[in-house]
Amino acid sequence: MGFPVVSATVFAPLIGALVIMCVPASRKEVIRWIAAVATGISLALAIYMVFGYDLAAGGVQFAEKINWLPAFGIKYFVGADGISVTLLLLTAIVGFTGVFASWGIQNRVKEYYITFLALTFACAGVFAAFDLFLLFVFFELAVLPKYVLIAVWGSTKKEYAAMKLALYLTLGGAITLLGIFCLYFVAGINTMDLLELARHQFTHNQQVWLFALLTLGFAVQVPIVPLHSWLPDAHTGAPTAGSMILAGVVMKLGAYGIIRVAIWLFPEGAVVWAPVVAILAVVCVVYAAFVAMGQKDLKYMIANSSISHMGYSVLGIAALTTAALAGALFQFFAHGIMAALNFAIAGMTYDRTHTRIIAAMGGLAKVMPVIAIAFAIGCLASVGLPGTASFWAEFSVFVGSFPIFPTLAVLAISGIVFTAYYMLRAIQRVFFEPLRHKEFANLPDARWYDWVVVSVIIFFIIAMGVYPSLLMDLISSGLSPILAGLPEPSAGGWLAFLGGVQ
Amino acid sequence: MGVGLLLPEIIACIGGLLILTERLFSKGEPERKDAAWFGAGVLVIAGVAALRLLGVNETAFQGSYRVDDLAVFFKLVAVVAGAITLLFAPDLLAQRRVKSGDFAALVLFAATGMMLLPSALDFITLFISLELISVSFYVLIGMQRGEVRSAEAGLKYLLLSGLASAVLLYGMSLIYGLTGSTYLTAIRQAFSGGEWPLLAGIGSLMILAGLGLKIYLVPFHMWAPDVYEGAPAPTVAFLASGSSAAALAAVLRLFGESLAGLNGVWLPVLLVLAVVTIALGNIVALPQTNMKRLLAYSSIAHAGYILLAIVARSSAGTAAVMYYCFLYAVTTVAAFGVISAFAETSGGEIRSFAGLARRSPFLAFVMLITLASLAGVPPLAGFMAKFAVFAAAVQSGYVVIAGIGLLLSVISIYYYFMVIKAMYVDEPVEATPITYGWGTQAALIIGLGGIILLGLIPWPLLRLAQEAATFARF
Amino acid sequence: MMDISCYLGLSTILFVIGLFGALTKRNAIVVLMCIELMLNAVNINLVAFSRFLDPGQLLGHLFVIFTIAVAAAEVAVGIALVLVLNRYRDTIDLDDFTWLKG
Amino acid sequence: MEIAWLAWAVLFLPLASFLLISLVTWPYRKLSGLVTITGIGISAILSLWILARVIADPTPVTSTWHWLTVGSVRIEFGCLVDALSASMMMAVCVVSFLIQVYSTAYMEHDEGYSRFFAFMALFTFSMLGIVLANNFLMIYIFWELVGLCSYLLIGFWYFKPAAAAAAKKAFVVTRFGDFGFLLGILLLFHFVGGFNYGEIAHAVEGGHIPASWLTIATVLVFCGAIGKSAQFPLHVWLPDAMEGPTPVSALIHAATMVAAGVYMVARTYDLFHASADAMLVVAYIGGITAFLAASMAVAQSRMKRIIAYSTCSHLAYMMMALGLGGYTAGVFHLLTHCFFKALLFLSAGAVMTLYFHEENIWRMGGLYKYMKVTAVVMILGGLSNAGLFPFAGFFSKDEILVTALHANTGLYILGLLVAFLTTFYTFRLIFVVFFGPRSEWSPVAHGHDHHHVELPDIGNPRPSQIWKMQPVDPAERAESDRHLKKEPWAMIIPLSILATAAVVAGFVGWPGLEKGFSSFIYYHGAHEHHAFDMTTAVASNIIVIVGILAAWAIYGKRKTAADPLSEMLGPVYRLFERKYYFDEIYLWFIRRFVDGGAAVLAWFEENVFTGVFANGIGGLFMELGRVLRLFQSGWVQRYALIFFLGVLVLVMILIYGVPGEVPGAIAAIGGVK
Amino acid sequence: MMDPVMGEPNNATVIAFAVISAMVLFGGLGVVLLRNVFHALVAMVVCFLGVAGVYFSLQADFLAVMQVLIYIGAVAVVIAFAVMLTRRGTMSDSNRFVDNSFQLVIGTVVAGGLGVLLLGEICKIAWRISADKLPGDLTRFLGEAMLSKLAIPFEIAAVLLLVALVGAVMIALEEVQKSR
Repeated sequence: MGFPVVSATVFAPLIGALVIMCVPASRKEVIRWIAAVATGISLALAIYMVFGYDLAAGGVQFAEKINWLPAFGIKYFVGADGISVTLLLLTAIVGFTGVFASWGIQNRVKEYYITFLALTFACAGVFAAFDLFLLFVFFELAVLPKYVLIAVWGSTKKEYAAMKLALYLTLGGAITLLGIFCLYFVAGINTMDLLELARHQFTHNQQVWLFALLTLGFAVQVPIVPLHSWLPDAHTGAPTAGSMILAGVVMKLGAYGIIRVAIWLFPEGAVVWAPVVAILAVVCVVYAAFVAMGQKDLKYMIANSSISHMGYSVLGIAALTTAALAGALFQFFAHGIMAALNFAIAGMTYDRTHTRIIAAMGGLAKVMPVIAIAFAIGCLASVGLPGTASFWAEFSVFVGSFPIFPTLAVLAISGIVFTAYYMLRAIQRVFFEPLRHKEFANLPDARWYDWVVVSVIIFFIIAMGVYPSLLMDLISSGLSPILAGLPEPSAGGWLAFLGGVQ
Repeated sequence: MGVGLLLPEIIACIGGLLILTERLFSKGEPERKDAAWFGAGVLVIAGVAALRLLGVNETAFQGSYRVDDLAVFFKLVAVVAGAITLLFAPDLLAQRRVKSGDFAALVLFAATGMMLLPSALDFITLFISLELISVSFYVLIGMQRGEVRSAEAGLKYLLLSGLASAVLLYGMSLIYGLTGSTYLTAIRQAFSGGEWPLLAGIGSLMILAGLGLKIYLVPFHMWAPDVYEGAPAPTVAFLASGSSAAALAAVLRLFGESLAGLNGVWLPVLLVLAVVTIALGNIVALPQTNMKRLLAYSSIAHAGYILLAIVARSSAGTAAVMYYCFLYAVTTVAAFGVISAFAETSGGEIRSFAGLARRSPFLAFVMLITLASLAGVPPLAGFMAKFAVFAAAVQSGYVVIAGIGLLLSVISIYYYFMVIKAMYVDEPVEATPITYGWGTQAALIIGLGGIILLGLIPWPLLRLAQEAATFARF
Repeated sequence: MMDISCYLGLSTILFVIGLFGALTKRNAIVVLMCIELMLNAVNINLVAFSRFLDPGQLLGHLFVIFTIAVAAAEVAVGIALVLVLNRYRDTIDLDDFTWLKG
Repeated sequence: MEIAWLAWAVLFLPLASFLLISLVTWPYRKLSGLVTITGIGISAILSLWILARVIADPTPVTSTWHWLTVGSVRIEFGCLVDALSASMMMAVCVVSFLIQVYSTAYMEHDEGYSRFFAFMALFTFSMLGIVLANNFLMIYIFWELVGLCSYLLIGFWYFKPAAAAAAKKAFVVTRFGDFGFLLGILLLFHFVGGFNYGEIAHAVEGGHIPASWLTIATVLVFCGAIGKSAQFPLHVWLPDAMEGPTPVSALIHAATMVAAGVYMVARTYDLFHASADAMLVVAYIGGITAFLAASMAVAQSRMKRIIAYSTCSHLAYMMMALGLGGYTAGVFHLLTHCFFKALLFLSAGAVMTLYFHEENIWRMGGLYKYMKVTAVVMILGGLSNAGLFPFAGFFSKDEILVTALHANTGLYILGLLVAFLTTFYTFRLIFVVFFGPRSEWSPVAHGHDHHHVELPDIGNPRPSQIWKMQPVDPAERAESDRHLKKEPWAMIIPLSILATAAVVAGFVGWPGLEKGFSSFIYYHGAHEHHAFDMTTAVASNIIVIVGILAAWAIYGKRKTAADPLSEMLGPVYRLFERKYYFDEIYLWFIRRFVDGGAAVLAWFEENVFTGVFANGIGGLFMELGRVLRLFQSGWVQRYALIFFLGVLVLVMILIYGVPGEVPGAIAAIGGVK
Repeated sequence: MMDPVMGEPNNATVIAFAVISAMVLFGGLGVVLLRNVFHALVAMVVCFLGVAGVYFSLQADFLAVMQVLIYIGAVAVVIAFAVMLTRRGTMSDSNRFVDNSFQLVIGTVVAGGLGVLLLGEICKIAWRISADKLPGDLTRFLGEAMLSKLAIPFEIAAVLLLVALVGAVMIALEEVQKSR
């Protein structure tokens, strides 16, 4: 085994955190640079994996296996297939830019970066894990740093928001854990290795119930609508980088779990439940879009729009076709960086104006043009404009899910209009129009670290918008084993009456 | 082997006697901490002796005493819990005008009881070991001079424990009357036919109630919050970790082994009570404002989790119980170590944890990890333990019960994280940095290391537990 | 020699009396006394069983010796605690000892 | 393949300009302008050359690159160069180039000079993308990008509330159409399995798409055109879009982008042609819009809005032509309209630049003597717009009318009516602006630097109202008039080139021409009536002349700056003036249902999901904890009581059993395995 | 009922049992019902004596002696000391029931209910009476058992008593010194 690339990618932030622990808290600049270097290494390695992954060979590459808890067949098994590579890249981008987005934090810098790096580490771990137990460990490991990040460095209702997040996510985790137990004992082959479990044939009944259990657990993390109440508060309450990673990466953990675990292991269950998931997805898209429209607080609006956008992913997941699933995964990436950008901008404006109420800002484009342009790009990406990564994501989802759930797909697509409506309204009210308050006239524009955040993310948004096949091929390669287990896609299921195209 | 089988207990007991003797001949200033550390050393030696008994598997004293890996494992729990407690205890006791020698001697005697109990194979040994633990704890709880809460807690524990002993004895007497023996193996045979009178069921329930007090089984748990609050933190540390572990060992022996034939009676009861225990512990912990009370309810909830593994009635379940006991002991002791280091002066109010991260980052970090472990954040020890327990329950088919348990455990996040919030978010009520002795520091480092390492490298201990669990019969 | 049931009945009634007292008497010392009554009741049980059912091994007899010792120990510590409480609180009524609650 | 490479070059040069400006030259104003002009200029030259090549050899040329494969979906980036796209490319490039040149003067003092040219370059790139696209997905992509540019350019003066609102409105309203467009594309993809025009045409021919679904898909695709070409009922954004700088209005909202809808219908004519119902929809939407827009133009007070409605009406004309089977007619009008409408806008822009940025025609009057060049080109443009022989507009409009005559008498009559209205409003504009007396409310330059002061909007003053307004002091006005400048060369040159085109471009469609326009661009599957119809030609010319006379009668001799028509038409005038209250109705709908729905759901979110679900359940547990806590009374005997109550209950359950199915239930829970 | 071992109970045994039972029960009731705690203490001693009688009647002489020695000689004396040390107010009302009538009622029900259920079940059992003989020298037998098979409990009991003694001193020494 050569250099453990995946482990290094995952653990670089953690090692950074450990190094920071040894630095005196007063050396703030040193701490920040350590964090930047740690996440930078992670990013570099992730990019290396994107190009180093052998598409022709496919499968899990860069794998590392060490026995961990043989009694349960638990291994430390990390590796990367196309999906993992993509999402590790996402995590690395958000982690790296998150460090710079937090550069301005002055309060308890040392603890802040330790927490942030720990969170990045946990998120990356989820995407790299190919052992179910390990995956769950990383999954749950992320909760505590999230809590601390929000509760200590957050704003508005931070303690409430942090607690709500912790409770909801733990609830999801508990359900997932139960599902993992059941699947482990039902399989009865004494392994948590996803590759081996995927080879095991579960009976139809088992698949149906285990899929339901696991997906329910993961659905809290996504979140899918009736279980989403934690998200707007958490995303709003979190500090800038916290919101970035929450919206950019954490939201993907649950949906990733659905694909990686629930669908891969229980394809028949997925088929049975697909209509339900699809309906919920569309509810997510439309409902959250309307709720976002009704928000007065910029971050609440972005948070709700995230739910709406993840609805597209979930719809793609429900459709279970190649294009739809690939679109869903591409949406992870696209929405991840785009939401990170939007939250970064919301944070930058908040840092300057000390308000997040949309109506209280206005005309800021004159004062901070760079931030305005970045926000515009973020919003337009969110609207799914071609040329941004989001377009390909949404388009693939639509193409893939339209034949399966025509009616639902139409409803979901209507979301692009609503999104445009509230996103552009936000730009208009925050950045356009005459400067509303005189005291905002002398606010500074983007500082150098803001430039880093904005330019790195925008680079990826546009690059993946123009050259999507770089990631799309990786995703497709990663999806092929998962799709192999799925039956031929067909319209309808038991909700065929909603369809009717064929 | 003969007396060699009793070596750990003898070492602990003699250590206690030595300390008492020394107390008699010295003026014994309260500041002296050497007695406690001597006690810790004695326990370490006892632990080594116990380790040497691994794999021995011998029955002695005409079938009333057995040393097998199961027993040794619980002996180790007692030793670890006692030793760590004795490391940090004197720092607090010195402030409280309690001679650390007195404390150490009693801890050693209690530890003796805890080491004997898992080996006890007849009612008499079992009962007397249990009472040794109880009586030691009456004193340990109530010995804090000038602190009326301590005495109140002691009296409450004594009265309830006494009543529980009476019920336990009554139940034992009924079983004895019905089987004609106090030996667990003989009782097992007597009930192996499957036919038994209702009175036997009543007897087993009374035994369950009597032992239920020690293992925080609802509704026999009522003493716990008051005692936790009133007793000195080191006492509670040892009580929460060692006493319940030993009692659980007794439960495993009694119900798993001798009353196995009566499982039609006690199994459903335990099943329901386990869920009730988890629910009540977690729910009542929510409105608590005192850290020690909160941990009491948390102990109750955790007892519920462990019971799930007991009702699993499998080798994996037994292993999970043992594993849980060990990890829970380490975690709890660390938690009370932190409380003992500074919060005891305020009676352990959560308020006093405000801003701890600024007053003492180390203490706050230990508490953070401890609480996270209790809350089941992977990959800390608490998570691994919970994982083993619920896995055992599911493996035995209790999917719904395990699911309810897991969902109820979500509630616990709230109160654990509230404390974390207090430590890391709230402004400190007083800004003075906290000082503590190196004993405390050592204890906390050991606890912290245990929580993290046993979580990251769970395999050796779990394997030990699994191998030991093969000695339990069902 | 009486029937064993008589002894068991006697013991049960004594147990119940003790339990009733423990639950309803105010005075801490009396409650301790009631617990002693309960332990005595158990002892009667044990001795009766031992005599009637197990005269060969007499495990019940042996058991009783230990319970008596335990009872004495408990009383000793209990009285000590009551005395301390009485000193601080000037009362030995159990319903006054409710500092610790919730 | 050479042509294909040239086409790619035409496409990417503007993009390169955009990137160059936005990444490098944005701090240097002049340089940025130069970059765009150079880039588009080269594109224009290349496009002319390509057109020449295509005229010589009209075989369609395609070139494709593989872009992306998702599952079974293969997405290509390809261009299709044939007569249609080559002509359109030429029009776009040339008009765009001229407008860039014009803009150097128009935007001279604007602080967003670099930004303007960057956006314009990006827009040209996007528009060319639509023109060159060889598949539906690509056209959709550029369609959206064009929408983006439109948004950016309408909102160019983002600090003006009206501009910011208009930009958003334009984007959202067109997005509404795009929603349908996307659905249509998806539907087609579902049946065809590809996005290429060729594949789709093939599938349509082969009858692989059920007829009803074909109609639905086609109408959905047409939705996109409705949005982008500002057709009824999504026409509401176009007049507001005039908040952008005038070159933008000229390029995007007159000459090119709004034409994209028409172009798209023409490009995918295979699809439309296969569905008679869809064609009918197109025709009627066109007819209705043509009339609505023309009638609204009659009663507008702002110069650019009048022209905007005119645009709307003309686009509708083209739609009607396409819907009635007049492929060549529609496309021909598209191209000629391109020139004369750009001309009209640019002249209007010139008037505004010179006239203190004033836009309301009732603040003007008699401007002919101050800006003769502008007036002349505008009149030429107006005549072309009205469709007087021999101006460009005449030829194309005539073809449309001929098509209508043969296809649908009702629409033919409507077409004639619209022709009248067109002439009327065009000359209303010209007479009010350039002739007659100066308005009492004309603006004056203020202060030393003659800066412009925002004047209140007076709308269309009613004759009865005029005394209520405060006229400007004539002396002050005279003083200020002395500062009126002349048109700069950067304006005159493009204007004259466009004027020339507006005058002569129609002759390529001269009916007698051997190899005229109709032999160059035509739809292979349709039989079109290209025969020249003398009656129609004469009738339309008479209508134009009548229209001019009517306008002269009403406005040419006016004494005051008030609209006499408002008294003649009464409430109808008001209906026109208020645009049939479309905005009000839509706004009411949005406020009521969209914003209202959002408010309701936000409330629901806060009170039900957060209030009841999250906090409620959490609070429930907390309260339960508080209640259960009461049992922990601190009284040890109560504890003992609970202890023994527990024992008693357990013993009783053991002896008497439990009611109902509890043991079974417990057993069941235990027995899931 | 015939007792296979000990033969028919005669009048003397019945009367003796009745007396013993009366001592036990009235003693017990006295502890609970008497209003003066000293009287209660005396009642307890009576009860303990009765229990000793029970042991005696069951031929457990050694236990009977131990009962008297430990319970009456030690426990009762310690309690008497405690009563004296804590005396205050009127002695005649020193042994009251709790005020809380809920506790009283439910306590009664619980205790009574448990007793009734236990009695009912005990009566249902046909106890298998062993025919074995008692060991000849009971005390010796017990002593030997203590030192062989029950050596561990025996040792533990010693430690336990030590703990209790030392513990009581630890807890109360100061108090005793102060009150002296």
